Amino acid sequence: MRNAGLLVQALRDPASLADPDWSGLIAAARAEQLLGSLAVRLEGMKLPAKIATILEAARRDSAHARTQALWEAEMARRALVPTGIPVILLKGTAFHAAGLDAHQGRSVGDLDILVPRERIEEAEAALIAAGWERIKSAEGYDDLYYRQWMHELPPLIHRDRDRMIDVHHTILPLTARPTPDAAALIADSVVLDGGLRVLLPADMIVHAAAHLLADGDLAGGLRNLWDIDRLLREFAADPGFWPTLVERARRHQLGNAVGRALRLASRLYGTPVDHAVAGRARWSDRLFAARLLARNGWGQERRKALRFAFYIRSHWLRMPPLMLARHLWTKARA
Amino acid sequence: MSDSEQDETGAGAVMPSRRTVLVLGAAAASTVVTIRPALAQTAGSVLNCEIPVPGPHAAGSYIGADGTPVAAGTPGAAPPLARPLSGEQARVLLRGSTPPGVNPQSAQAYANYIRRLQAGMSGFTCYASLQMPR
Amino acid sequence: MAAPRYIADPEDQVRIVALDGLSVIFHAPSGMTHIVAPPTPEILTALRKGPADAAELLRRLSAHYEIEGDDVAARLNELEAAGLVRRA
Amino acid sequence: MRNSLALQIGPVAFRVGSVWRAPIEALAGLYAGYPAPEDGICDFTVRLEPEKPWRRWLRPSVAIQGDYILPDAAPLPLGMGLLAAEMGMNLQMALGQKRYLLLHAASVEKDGRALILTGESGAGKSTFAALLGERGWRLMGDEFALLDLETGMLRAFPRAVSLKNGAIALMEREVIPTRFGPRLDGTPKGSIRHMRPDAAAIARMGEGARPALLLFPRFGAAEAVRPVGQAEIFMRLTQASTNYVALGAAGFDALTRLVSTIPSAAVDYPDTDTAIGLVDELWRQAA
Repeated sequence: MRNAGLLVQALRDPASLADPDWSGLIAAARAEQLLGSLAVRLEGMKLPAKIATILEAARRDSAHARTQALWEAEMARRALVPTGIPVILLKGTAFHAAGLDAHQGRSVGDLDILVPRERIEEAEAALIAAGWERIKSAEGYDDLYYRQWMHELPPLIHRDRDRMIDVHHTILPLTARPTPDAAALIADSVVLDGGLRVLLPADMIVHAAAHLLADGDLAGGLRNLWDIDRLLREFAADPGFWPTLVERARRHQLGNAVGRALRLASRLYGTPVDHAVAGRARWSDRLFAARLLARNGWGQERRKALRFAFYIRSHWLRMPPLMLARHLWTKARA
Repeated sequence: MSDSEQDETGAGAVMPSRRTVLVLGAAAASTVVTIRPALAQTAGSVLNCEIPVPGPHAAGSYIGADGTPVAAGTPGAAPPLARPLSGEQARVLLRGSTPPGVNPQSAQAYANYIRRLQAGMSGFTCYASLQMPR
Repeated sequence: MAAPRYIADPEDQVRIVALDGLSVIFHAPSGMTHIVAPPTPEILTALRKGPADAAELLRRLSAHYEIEGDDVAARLNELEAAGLVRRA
Repeated sequence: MRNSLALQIGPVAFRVGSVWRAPIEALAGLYAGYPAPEDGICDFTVRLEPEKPWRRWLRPSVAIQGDYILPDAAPLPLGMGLLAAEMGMNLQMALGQKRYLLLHAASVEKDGRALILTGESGAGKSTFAALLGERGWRLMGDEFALLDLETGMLRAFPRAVSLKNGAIALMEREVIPTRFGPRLDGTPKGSIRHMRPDAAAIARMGEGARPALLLFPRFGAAEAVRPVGQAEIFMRLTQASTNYVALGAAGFDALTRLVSTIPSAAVDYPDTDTAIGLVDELWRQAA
């Protein structure tokens, strides 16, 4: 297994697997944090006994991840909802809390929430009163950097539960060139039972595309793209979805990222997409796809030069060149 | 096994017996211990770990007596260690002794630094592996 | 300011097994296990009858037990931090 | 990867890959006679890779990689590649095992019933289990005990025994030389020598056993046997398990069932002969 193509095939079309390199498939799925999703996709199929037991254990693990994610959201709700601050769940926790198809088998690391920028300090204080603590030292470059340039607070960690929370006030760093309309993200969010909120479906896609393509080096991107596939398949049932997506992508200045994400989802996972929204294929799509697939059957990352190019790109996207130089200089001296 | 069955041997069974003394206790006396995920003893057999003091999140900082990173050069604070502590060195520090290669006057600060490590910080998994239930 | 009122999760969300004098609790909503001493199981049971503040809880417990000490607020804070009770 | 070996150990199959040949050769020698995984499918992958690209040739140093990794793990010199492979397999179990409740404990079997030995590292349970394995018991494992969540049975996981320091000479007197791996001096844990369990332990690795007695041995103190409360046992076993919390309700049910039914004791022993006498006595009482 020279790249993650087999993993993508297994997710896209499980019935097409014919005596694959199972050990390689499992290792690649673990490395891409997609074993839980694979277990969901292969459920009920006739499988070698060993694979069935590995996937059953993965489903148990997913159930635990879901419990933990929902519990962290609930504890944040107990801490924040009394303040009246609107609290919007992001990423994996939002999929779980809203019961979207994308939650199935989805692992969740930190709890990510979005709050209005003018109330972020208030939210931080309420979380600290409820047992979360600052993880990085409150002085020093990192903290200053976060507060000045990032779209989130320095992460907080809960002193008893050892789980992290990232409190965002928008979905991209302030230094990035697109400027999403954070006020619109919050104003049009959807309230769940209990008072927590999630983004509008179209905004969820915009955020997932921004996270995949405008804010990182695409490491672990197959999982993020799988989120997009699952979300699109579910949301597209609403006839008003595609026009809303176009409008929201434009409003958040992320039309390019959304178009690219749709083309990549369609290319790798066969996601049905509106081609008018996705736009015409570009030659560079192939590079993005190759980057996403740069993982072999031993779970190792391949294509070092390509990965490095995307790493440079991620910094370039985030920061103007002078600032990038200053950032790297400060990091190097530390 | 059903939950109702379990409850008969649990709290439910305690309820009706009047005149049982129930001590509500003082503020300081904790009555709840939560099981935390343990790398515990297991990790000892799993890894050969090290703890940078301080970790990259506070690179260059000195370590105050209470274990928190403070500005470089703070009087009375311990300088950063040039090499990460081995698991064995950390274990000795946590016992209150000074391992070879560590300035005895700084040992307490380093020990407190290790105790304050939390999940997600460099060295935490190593620290967790040194924890033993008493 | 009115005293805060607390509620506990329903019985089917909380498994309790007694182990010589102490109890171990599996709390399904959090997936967490707690080892607890009296009066914790008794408080959880009493709170299942409906929301109560500290004074009301003390009344409910007194109906069944001889009470020693009075720091029921400290116990409630502890249980709230562990997620076993929440404000109503 | 260029060099690799797949191993079946009890219910778990591992695949170890390495950029160097030596660690795989050492591993194959130590695990001679172990079966290959059924269908060739492995639960876990371990990779032995250079810490930095040039460390493949220049003062080679082995980083332990694989499905699950610990960010703080320090690399080992290539001469300790066998130890790195062993640690890598332990790490996969500690972080990745979600099918059985994993207890950091040694276990041995007689008449279909299992004796579980747990306690702090350095308490001597590994050596003690290895010794029992040469005295009429079947060694089920010296490091991890796997409790089946559904049946409550203990599964065998007979890895090579990791003997440390003084225990090496002790077992060298008991066991034929061909069952030992190379002696590794100057490891982070002192001297280490791995020992293959006897042929019966390997041949019967698929057989489970009913947990029958739980002991907390402590080497070096005057002979004593003390009762241990159930709540304390529960607490200690959760701390001796890396996956208890992750298993959720299934872990809780399995562990409370074990703790409330199994006889147990803490056992202090000044020497191994005393220990074997104590175990025989307690085992008779538990029967």
